Amino acid sequence: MKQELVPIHSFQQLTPEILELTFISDHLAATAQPGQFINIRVDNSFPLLRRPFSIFNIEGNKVSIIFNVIGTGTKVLARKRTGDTIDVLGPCGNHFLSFVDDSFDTALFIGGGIGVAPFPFLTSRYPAGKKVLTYVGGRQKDLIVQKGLRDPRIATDDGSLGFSGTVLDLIKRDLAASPVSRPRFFVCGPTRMMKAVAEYAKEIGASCYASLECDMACGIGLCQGCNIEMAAGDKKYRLVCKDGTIFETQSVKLP
Amino acid sequence: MKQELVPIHSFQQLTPEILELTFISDHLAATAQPGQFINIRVDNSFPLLRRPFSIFNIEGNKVSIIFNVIGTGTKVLARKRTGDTIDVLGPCGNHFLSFVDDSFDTALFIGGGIGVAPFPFLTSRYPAGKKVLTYVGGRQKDLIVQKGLRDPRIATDDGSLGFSGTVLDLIKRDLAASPVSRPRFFVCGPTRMMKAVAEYAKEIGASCYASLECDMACGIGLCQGCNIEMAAGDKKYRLVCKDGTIFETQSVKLP
Amino acid sequence: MIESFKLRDVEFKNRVLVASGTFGYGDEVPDLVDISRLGGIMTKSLSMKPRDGNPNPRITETSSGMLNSIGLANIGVHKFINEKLPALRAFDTRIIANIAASSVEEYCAVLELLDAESGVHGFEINVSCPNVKEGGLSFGTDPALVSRITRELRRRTAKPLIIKLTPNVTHISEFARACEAEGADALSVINTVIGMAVNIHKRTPKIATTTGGLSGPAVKPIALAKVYETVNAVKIPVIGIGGIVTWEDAAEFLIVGASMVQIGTANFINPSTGVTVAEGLKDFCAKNGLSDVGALVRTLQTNKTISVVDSWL
Amino acid sequence: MIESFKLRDVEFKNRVLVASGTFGYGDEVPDLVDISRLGGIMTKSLSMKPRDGNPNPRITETSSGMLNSIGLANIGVHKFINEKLPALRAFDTRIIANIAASSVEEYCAVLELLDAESGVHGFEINVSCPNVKEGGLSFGTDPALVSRITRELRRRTAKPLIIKLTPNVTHISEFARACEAEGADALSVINTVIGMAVNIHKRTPKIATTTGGLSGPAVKPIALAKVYETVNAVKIPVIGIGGIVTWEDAAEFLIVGASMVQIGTANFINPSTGVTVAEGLKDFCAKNGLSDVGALVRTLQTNKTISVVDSWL
Ligand SMILES: Cc1cc2nc3c(=O)[nH]c(=O)nc-3n(C[C@H](O)[C@H](O)[C@H](O)COP(=O)(O)OP(=O)(O)OC[C@H]3O[C@@H](n4cnc5c(N)ncnc54)[C@H](O)[C@@H]3O)c2cc1C
Ligand SMILES: Cc1cc2nc3c(=O)[nH]c(=O)nc-3n(C[C@H](O)[C@H](O)[C@H](O)COP(=O)(O)OP(=O)(O)OC[C@H]3O[C@@H](n4cnc5c(N)ncnc54)[C@H](O)[C@@H]3O)c2cc1C
Ligand SMILES: Cc1cc2nc3c(=O)[nH]c(=O)nc-3n(C[C@H](O)[C@H](O)[C@H](O)COP(=O)(O)O)c2cc1C
Ligand SMILES: Cc1cc2nc3c(=O)[nH]c(=O)nc-3n(C[C@H](O)[C@H](O)[C@H](O)COP(=O)(O)O)c2cc1C
Ligand code: FES
Ligand code: FES
Repeated sequence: MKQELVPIHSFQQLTPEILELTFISDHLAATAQPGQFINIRVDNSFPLLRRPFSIFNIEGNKVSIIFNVIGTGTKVLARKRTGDTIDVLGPCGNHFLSFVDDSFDTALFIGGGIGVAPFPFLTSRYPAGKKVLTYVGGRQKDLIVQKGLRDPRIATDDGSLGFSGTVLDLIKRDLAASPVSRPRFFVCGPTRMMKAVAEYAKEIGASCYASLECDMACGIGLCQGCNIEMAAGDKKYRLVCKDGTIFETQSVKLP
Repeated sequence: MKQELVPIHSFQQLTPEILELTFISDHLAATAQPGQFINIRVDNSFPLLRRPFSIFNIEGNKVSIIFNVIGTGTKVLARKRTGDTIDVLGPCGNHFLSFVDDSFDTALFIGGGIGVAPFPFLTSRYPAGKKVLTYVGGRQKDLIVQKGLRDPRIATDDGSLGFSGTVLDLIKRDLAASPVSRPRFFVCGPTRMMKAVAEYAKEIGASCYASLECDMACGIGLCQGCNIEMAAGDKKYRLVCKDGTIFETQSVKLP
Repeated sequence: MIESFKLRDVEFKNRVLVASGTFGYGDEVPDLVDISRLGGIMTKSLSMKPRDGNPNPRITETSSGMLNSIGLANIGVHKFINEKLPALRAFDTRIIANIAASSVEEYCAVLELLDAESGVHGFEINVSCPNVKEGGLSFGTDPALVSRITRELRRRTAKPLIIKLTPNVTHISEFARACEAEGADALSVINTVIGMAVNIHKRTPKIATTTGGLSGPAVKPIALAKVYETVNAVKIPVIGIGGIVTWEDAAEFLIVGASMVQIGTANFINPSTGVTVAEGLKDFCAKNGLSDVGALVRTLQTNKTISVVDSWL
Repeated sequence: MIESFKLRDVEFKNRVLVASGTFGYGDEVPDLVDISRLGGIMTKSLSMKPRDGNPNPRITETSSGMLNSIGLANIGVHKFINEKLPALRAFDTRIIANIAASSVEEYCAVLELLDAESGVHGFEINVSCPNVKEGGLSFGTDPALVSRITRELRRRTAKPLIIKLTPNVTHISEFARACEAEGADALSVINTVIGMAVNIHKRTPKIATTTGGLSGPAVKPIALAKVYETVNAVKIPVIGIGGIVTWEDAAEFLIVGASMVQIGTANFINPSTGVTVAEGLKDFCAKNGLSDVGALVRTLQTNKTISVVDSWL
């Protein structure tokens, strides 16, 4: 883990709502794993705290994130220019590949809205031999990112792109039509969606790993601010930033 | 006086240190007078307070200010782009022309550093018949703005441009060499320089009007935060933003 | 949409007022603000005699806030009545006279003068003033004195009497209860928080009086906590103040339990903040199916399962 | 350039420490921070038994600040001694154990356990904890209790004993004097300021415990004023805390009179803030011809002609 000032390489508008920001970091390129995040100080004094972003992809020494402008931090970030530097701390958190083993056959990557962010990087590093189905859901088509994904199946609430309905409805339909052997779900998105997917996984006896989000002050285990309640075990809480962000969904009480 | 969102027309680098920002405002073009200032909210939330800037010039409906990046507010301002809007409140304060009358013959416009800001606008609106001598001083040549001034005589502390020494030394030399009849000094710049000019004016029996600067919370008389102590009279304090910014220097206690 | 709120028989057309000391006497900004769209104006604090106020510098900016030590510069109650009030009477809003004084007697005398005037719709009492007889300690930090001031003023007016509390005390609820017991109609919470800033190059305080009053968004969390403590201590209405810039900020105060709010520092940035906040609250209520802005008041849902003892910071 | 400062016989290599609860136990960040360049580390508050801490959400950002209610989550003093201290002993800096407790007895017991350990160079006592026997009111708001805690702990240790005061009181000087009288070696000023924030869409507090502790640049002016009040009340050294992000911020505290400073919230943004602040102070002193950073301490020039009575806010 390192804190560095990195130069912005480029911006790309992936959808009318979603922007990809690419910067140069040898350190992250060499060390980061899919599912990890970086913590960005978007500006010197305002807003105060860093903002966490999933690593969207890494190609060579080019590292990218995606975001939509929803508040102060993302607004400042969107106003940066190529050549500006940003203050990046990372890589932070655990990663998806540590949950990839022989106990399952088919991975389902499920991204909801901006929660699709970690999957392109995961796709590029995923063991070649293992089967993957990729699902992306969102309220409408401007929130659907497909870049870097392999054959994504798409669902939108308003039907403006792909299947009309929730991404879970789409998954259920697909799995009913063509069952997969020993699936494991990897999900990132709004809490409600992750909860629904986790429940469904439990129903069908599949394991499910979710990348959780919460407000973070430090992102590196210093503040104890990002606790998540455990479903069982000796520890009542764990830290999303350090023990996660990825948790087996039955081990935690999703908020 | 009005609060408006105005579009930025252009930026121009006047010196390596000093930037001119031009925006469009019919309101200011129609109402502002030389020596007045505008109060700019450089961004939605940070810094908190508006920042006051002298009106540098007005051509048609194009209004401009000049500034150097010295802190948070000017840093944000310098990062704006053509087409962005800024939140401007003005025109504020009194103006130079109200102190132009028959009681003097020759005006000396004296600008120190960025304090040269009000003089181009004053130059463009100054009664054609009256004589003017323009002086500009600064630490070094990158802080000297000449745009919009008529035959400025220049002094730099380090001699990198024009006369080597303070602007007051230059004025003294010039006036000794070729005395002017019934001068009046109009000065804007660092307090120390304004004090020195005021003292000299007093010595030679000339009147002196200085545009003062101080921290302002509102710029329009609401906060009472910008008081200046009077030298005499029934009122102990007056407000720089409303009763000034221009004061006859013997009427106030310069800080 | 019902926006109004009543204190005694005085109806405020909406729940957004402008705070004392941040809007002059109300006559400074008419061309920038449509004053008839404000719930009311709290005047600059008035004392018996005019006050010059403190030396400069009086203000300095801090992170998301500002410090001030204006020193209650004001024209005095007589000049206010003679020169300002006639114009204010013409405004279609409520004028609440804010009173500052250096003795209980002065509070009473100023209030009596103003109570006789039409166009003064009520009083807000600034108790964050030095008690000259007691060596300059603030009235507002002594519950017995705040009690006494409230009692004496209550006897002298039938108009709404609002006590403005200082946050610079251990338990603001103690002061709130004292005011309620003596018949105050409402409480304004909060005045500024004591703060300080230093110019490290000159090694001097950034404001002439060394310490000053902190206001602006920086203090909003503090103000909300003080309002929360106050509304849980008394039944009389509380007027929330501190760092309000947007209607969302104002909604926080209403949800916590404030019946009205005041805009202070934000007036320096946008003098029409009060108007946009009132509009914003109205729209928010409309979107949420509420027919009265008052329906927001004290709707905070707290986690009752967390006891005080558990809630170590 | 002399950077060091001594409390009792314990020398801190410079005047910049990291604040309790913002740097873990000191073992979390070694690859990001050169700990040997810090004056010292105040550990996360330790209690006798491990504490899970409060439910989530525990933190929220505010304007130039943050609210937290971690609930003093900690591994307990035994685990600290067994699992953390061995690693900490290897660090080339001072380790000050911060203690939190829910009874005077617990404070004493935790201190006694730690006092016996090498590698614990001193104590900082967090009195902003609920007194369970007295219904959960904070120890830190009762001068008699703060006195008693100091007295009892002083009897039990010869190591530096620092009492960390809460700003949520009317007169912090009263508490400072009580600690000095009972033999405290220094005072840490300030802990967090009580604050609150509301999610207006859910109408819930933004942190689970409703109110929490405000920290960060927003509170710096408040902290400076509290340090100013404290240094004018006692002769023992004061450690300034609150909103320090840059060396300039730290210089403000030293100039006002703090002998050392602590970095809290800023560690979350840049874990190496302490190192850069210490460097910055050193350079600033060098540029100003000072050969000891301590030469900055209490060099504030105030305007003596402004009396308290004149300085109405
Ligand atoms: C581990 C982790 C990874 C993340 N990865 C990404 C990513 O790849 N791309 C991305 O765009 N964001 C990501 N986020 C969220 C991101 O960090 C920011 O919180 C978010 O973009 C808002 O920042 P802001 O300053 O613009 O908004 P703020 O000003 O902080 O918030 C503005 C408003 O938006 C709402 N809001 C804030 N955060 C969220 C949120 N996370 N979800 C929904 N509403 C919110 C709040 O209600 C708030 O009122 C991630 C968060 C975590 C914890
Ligand atoms: C009536 C009036 C007219 C003005 N006209 C102009 C103008 O035409 N062009 C222009 O550039 N500025 C002008 N100023 C000053 C301007 O408003 C800003 O205060 C200044 O540019 C700093 O803003 P900032 O946010 O960048 O710096 P801040 O972040 O506020 O300050 C950064 C640091 O700079 C120093 N500083 C702040 N303000 C000043 C100052 N005025 N002089 C010297 N040092 C300072 C402070 O010590 C501070 O530590 C005017 C001020 C007034 C009152
Ligand atoms: C410059 C200034 C002057 C003030 N003057 C007064 C005053 O005269 N009387 C008073 O009761 N409060 C006064 N206040 C306090 C405000 O009314 C308000 O309580 C405080 O600023 C907090 O609100 P805010 O954060 O919205 O500004 C003043 C505040 C400021 C910033
Ligand atoms: C997340 C967080 C946790 C904290 N935990 C403790 C603690 O355990 N014990 C303590 O004495 N102070 C604790 N504090 C208070 C800090 O040590 C410090 O006094 C306060 O945050 C003010 O400094 P700052 O503005 O630099 O953060 C905590 C502060 C924060 C923000
Ligand atoms: S965000 Fe600070 S510990 Fe996780
Ligand atoms: S700046 Fe507010 S009155 Fe002058």
